[in-house]
Amino acid sequence: MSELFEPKIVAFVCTYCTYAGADLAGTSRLKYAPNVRIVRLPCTGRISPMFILKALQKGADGVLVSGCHPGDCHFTHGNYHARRRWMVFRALLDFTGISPERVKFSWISAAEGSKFADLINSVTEDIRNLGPFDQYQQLIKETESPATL
Amino acid sequence: MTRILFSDKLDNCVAKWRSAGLAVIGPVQEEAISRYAAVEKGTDFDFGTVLPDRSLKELFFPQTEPMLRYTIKKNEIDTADFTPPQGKRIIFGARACDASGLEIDDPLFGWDYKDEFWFQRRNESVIVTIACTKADDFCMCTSLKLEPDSTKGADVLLRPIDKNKGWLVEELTDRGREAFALISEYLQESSEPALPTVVVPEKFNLDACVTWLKNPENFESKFWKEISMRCIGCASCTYLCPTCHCFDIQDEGDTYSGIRRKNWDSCSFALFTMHTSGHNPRSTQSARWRQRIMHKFNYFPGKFTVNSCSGCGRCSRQCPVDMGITETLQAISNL
Amino acid sequence: MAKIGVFICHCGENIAAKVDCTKLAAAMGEHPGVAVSVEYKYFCSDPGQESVKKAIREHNLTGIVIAACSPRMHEATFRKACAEAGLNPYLCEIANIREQCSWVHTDSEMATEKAMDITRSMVEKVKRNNNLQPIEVPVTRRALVIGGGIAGLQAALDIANAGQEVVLVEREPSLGGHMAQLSETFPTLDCSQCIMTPRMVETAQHPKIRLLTYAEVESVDGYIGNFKVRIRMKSRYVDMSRCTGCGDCITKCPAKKISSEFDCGLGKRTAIYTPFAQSVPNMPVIDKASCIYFKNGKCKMCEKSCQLNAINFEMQDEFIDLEIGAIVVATGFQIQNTAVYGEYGYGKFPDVITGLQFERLASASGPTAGRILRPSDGKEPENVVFIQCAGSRDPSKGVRYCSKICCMYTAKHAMLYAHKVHGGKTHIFYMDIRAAGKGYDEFTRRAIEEDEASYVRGRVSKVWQENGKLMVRGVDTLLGKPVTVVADMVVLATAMVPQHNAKEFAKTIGIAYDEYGFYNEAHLKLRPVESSTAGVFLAGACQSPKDIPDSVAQASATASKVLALFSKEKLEREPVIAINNEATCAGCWGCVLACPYNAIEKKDIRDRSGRLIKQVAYVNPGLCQGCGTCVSFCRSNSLDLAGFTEKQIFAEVMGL
Amino acid sequence: MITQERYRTTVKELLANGSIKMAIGYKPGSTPDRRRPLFIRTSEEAEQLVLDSTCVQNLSGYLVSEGLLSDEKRVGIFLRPEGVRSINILAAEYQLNADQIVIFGFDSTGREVRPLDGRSAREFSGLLNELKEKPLQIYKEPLLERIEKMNAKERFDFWQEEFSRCIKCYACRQACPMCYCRRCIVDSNQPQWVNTSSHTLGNFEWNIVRAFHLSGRCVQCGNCDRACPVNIPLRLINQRMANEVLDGFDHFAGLSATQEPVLASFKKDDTETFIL
Repeated sequence: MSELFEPKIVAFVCTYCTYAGADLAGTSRLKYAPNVRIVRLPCTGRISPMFILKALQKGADGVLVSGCHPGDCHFTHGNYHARRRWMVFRALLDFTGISPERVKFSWISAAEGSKFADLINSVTEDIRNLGPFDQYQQLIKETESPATL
Repeated sequence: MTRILFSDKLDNCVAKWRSAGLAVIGPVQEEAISRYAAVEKGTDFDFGTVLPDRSLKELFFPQTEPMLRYTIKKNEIDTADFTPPQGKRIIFGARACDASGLEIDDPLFGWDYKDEFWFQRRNESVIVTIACTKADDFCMCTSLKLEPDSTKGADVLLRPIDKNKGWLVEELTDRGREAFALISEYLQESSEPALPTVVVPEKFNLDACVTWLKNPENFESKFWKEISMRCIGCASCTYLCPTCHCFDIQDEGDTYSGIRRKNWDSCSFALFTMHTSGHNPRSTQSARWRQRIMHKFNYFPGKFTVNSCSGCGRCSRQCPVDMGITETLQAISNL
Repeated sequence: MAKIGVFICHCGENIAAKVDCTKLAAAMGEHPGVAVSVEYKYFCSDPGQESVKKAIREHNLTGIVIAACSPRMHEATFRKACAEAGLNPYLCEIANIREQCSWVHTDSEMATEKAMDITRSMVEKVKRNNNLQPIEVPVTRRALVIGGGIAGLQAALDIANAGQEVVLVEREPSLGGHMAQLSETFPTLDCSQCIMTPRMVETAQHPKIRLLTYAEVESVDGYIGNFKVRIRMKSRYVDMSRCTGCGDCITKCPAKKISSEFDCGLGKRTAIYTPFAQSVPNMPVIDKASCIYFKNGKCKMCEKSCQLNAINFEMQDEFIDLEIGAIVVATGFQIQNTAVYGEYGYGKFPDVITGLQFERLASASGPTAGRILRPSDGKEPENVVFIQCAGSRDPSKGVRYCSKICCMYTAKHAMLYAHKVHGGKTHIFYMDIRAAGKGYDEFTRRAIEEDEASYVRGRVSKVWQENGKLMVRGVDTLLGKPVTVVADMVVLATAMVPQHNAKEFAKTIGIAYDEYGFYNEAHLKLRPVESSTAGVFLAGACQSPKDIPDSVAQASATASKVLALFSKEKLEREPVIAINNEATCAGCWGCVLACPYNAIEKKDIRDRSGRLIKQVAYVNPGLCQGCGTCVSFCRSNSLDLAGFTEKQIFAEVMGL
Repeated sequence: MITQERYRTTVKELLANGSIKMAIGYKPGSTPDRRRPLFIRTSEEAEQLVLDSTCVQNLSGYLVSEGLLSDEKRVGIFLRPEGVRSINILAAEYQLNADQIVIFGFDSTGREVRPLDGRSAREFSGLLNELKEKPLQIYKEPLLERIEKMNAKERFDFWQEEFSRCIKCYACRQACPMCYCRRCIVDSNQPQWVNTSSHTLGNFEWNIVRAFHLSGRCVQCGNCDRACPVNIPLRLINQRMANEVLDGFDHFAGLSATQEPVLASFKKDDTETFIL
């Protein structure tokens, strides 16, 4: 029997909504999968596409990006800007073969502790089903091998 | 009487070399570009192109090469060297300009610090060149005092015979003889004549150019600005050049472990000479283009007594704005 | 060379029970750049903090990571400890291994592994932290109070009485809010208007208060201490500088049959009107939708009757721009739409009314001059049934929460009715009687014992009409059987809900709200009157259902917060702001567009002779709020965000 | 030929009367099928001007080379419609003042070259609006359709193969009129967001970042694609992103000099079906 694949997932979240939602999940003692590592940022507007690429380079099998619901941004419209960027970046990743299934976006408010827990579980499960991001990890491995020929 | 290698025997030769432990490399036409790449059988070769798009240099000096792996530990830094790939190989069907390029760069890679990555590969490679029977508008080896059948940098020179039937074999070095001894059973004595090598017209007067370049007065000539006005500052000329050899050393990885790499770099880039202070001694594209020409035809020969150009013409052939060494040296010749 | 201290907190058993802290401390101790890595039961305790400070001094630490609870809990605590130990407070990072690790995972091994990643990543980040200094911003000492109900009035008066300027904005033509509609108030049964109207007048006459009625907040920009607020002055069609409030126009207005909002539809008003007799300011407005002139182009009776030429049909909405330092939101509530309870027959049977309508009936200034009369026939009802929780605590149809005030006002209604209609009978259907509050339980006991209110514990399933009577079918759960009560009038204790536009308004001001639209406090227990946005405070029922004493108390609390803010000339702010690398900036101004705060300006770069070389972006540190939207826009990577720099985040990701 | 001659005369006139200090056009290249950029400052230089269907390079990038426009004198330039769009973007991003640019517009169908009406970018707005409505030719490219039909793995394999050839010569960047940054993000090494090494991973990162930075800004002039010495079909990525912003935000890059950059602006009702 093969061992259950434990995907590595990196989440970039804003501190005002999703990070607070994650805290709420904690204070509510909800249980969820331990596969996600959170990077806290002031706002989704701060989340640059470069972060996602670097998470992949660090071997992530999936990436989650999350912030305040539209209209709820602490900085009034950081999340609106983020939303556009994500849409474009997501299409770009899709076009270059990085499946949108691996890079997920969500809105989670400070009040949605249970949504956070559920989302982490479902994202973990989804990425687990997709399996390791072998194609990308192969590229990473190549950088460590000497030049051929 | 010379010996001939018939094309229909090429497959056997490749098999023979491979079974003797030699990797076989040759000009290959891929979907998008032509280049020197590994071949497994005779039909993998493509001898039809004037010159592969990418030069032979990259087989000795790849665009990126890991040198050492480092891990920063609590109290020390662990390092592990990468060794250059071991294993003999035969490069079959190189062009004379590409082979010359290797020999031009040998002194550079060995004059103070011996670049083991370069020389390991050099020592393990047998270079078999094929004399050119055709050329295009960009070929200019003759202007560099080389010929389409130059033997510089080659271990064996092949001269094509008619109707792509095969090649006359001229073994030039022991290394070449050794490699061809392996396939001697496939060589035939023959008196068939070689096809004439292509006549590549001389495009500029190299000596006149060098004289002009060596004149310090011309360093600040407004010629440089005029000739390079349309240069966009990319590195396609330098990266495709069989002799350009500049590299940068980069540490790449996460914050406490990674790999130190040797990467191609180019004097065309503004950042090439940018100081930390923000000052750039070569602040304009014309200064950078001048550097490239000066380096190839003034500074490099000043140190190594050979021009850093073998006349392949790739710089002009691939330039997005139709510049190149030819145009510049022609213009200097006409000054 | 970095010398990082890693302090791993057990949080009693909260962390240590799941995360192997010893293993974590040992692993971090081996990490490059870590000078000291220790564990302790409670680092937030005094001895815990002391040990951190001692370690900072002894090891000459260049940064610390506290692996403990969420930074939202104790970041400030440990930053302070750093400062006390002589380390810049911004060289402290928190690794959240409690809320986001030990509390949420079951597998100890995986939790420990995750805690290691989290902590290591923070170590890598903190190595790249910079010394930061708090930013000082000036404070405009002028408060904006939004809402002229009791909460808004209290806040405005408290602030003004302390000598600070206040702008009070009320969207209705008069101050007063819901409290002005009430008859008597529990638990003292003193007349609502008797205590309310003097406050209204005091507010209007206060030299420090600028009163803007019939006005709405159009937009709010800026940030704590420096808000820029635009107010829309809705056109009254009455020139307030001329009007004396004589009321001639009201008398002459031929459109007299308009349902009065103030009287909850039980009374009528004219098209030019003041909401009620004691309105402040006592100046009418023209209700454009009902005005005959506006509808037909003919009439102008009011204009003709006005001897002061105060009527102006050409009047347009005007805008006032204000500079404001702090905002008190006191926008109140509304009652739930009773249509959701079709089975209670509200709207179908005229004698089924809401509690607020009952208030108007009971009010001496109301449409019946204080007599309890049935809307249908004007007769005194002999039997009145009160239905509590008509909407509240009802997840299926109404709202899940308790509206808090209904138990008390229903008891009050029963008492008022008993006092006004001798021999009248009252039945009150209830789920629980919630009477926590000073004098509250005594009050309900009085209703039961002295005024013979008959409490029936159970819910009402249906109200119907039979022979001119209202039949109320419910269940008496204490007896365990259904009951039917014959009534002349039914009063619904409808739920208190947020104003219909509460959510949109929250977006206008930039504050957070809950699923219903009540405004979120920054911390339910510790910061109950602050909104999630610095400088915006919450008073009254806009935050959650409240009675008058609570609203007033909260309003005074907001006043003290505002006054504390105004006690300083300058405000210290987190130095999390964007900075631009002028050498690499390409001047594309995408950041200028992306910035939500207009904090990015164009700056000329000139050479020594004064010749303009280029223009680059300049981030105004006073305006920048540190969201970082510009940073991730910047293609040339010229902009960066202090506290969350590109280097820090890169290291953080690479440390994972 | 007629177009070429007419423009030659116009350029000479404008140079002579001082309306422009320079015109950027084309002249014969090193082989008969090649054209190279020409900088016309004198009547003699104008004689070298060639205008035919092989004049394909978008020359607008030269306008932002350091110092050219700083004296506020006007410069003429030969542009196809895509080139006019790049002028608009450069103006919208404050890299140049559109009023300083005198446009010699042209377009070609087959071997025929025809002039376009208008001298300033503003005057081309009708034409550009028409272009927005017309389905883009390049969209019909079979390769793009093929890629769109692939699954994620196949697409990754496809691009991995393409990007593995990249040598990081940055010809794509240097050839692009939109890549005017003084320091490109790849050249920023604190931190090094993009691996500068030209292993496939680094190449992947570079090409993704490049395409992202051009999203909503690329006018499909094809400069990058033609410049690439290893023939990576860069146009396809840019085209895909152009379609994305057109479909998603009704944004057609370079429609006017006052157009807001698509990624520095937003609408509250932007689609978000992909957000969980």
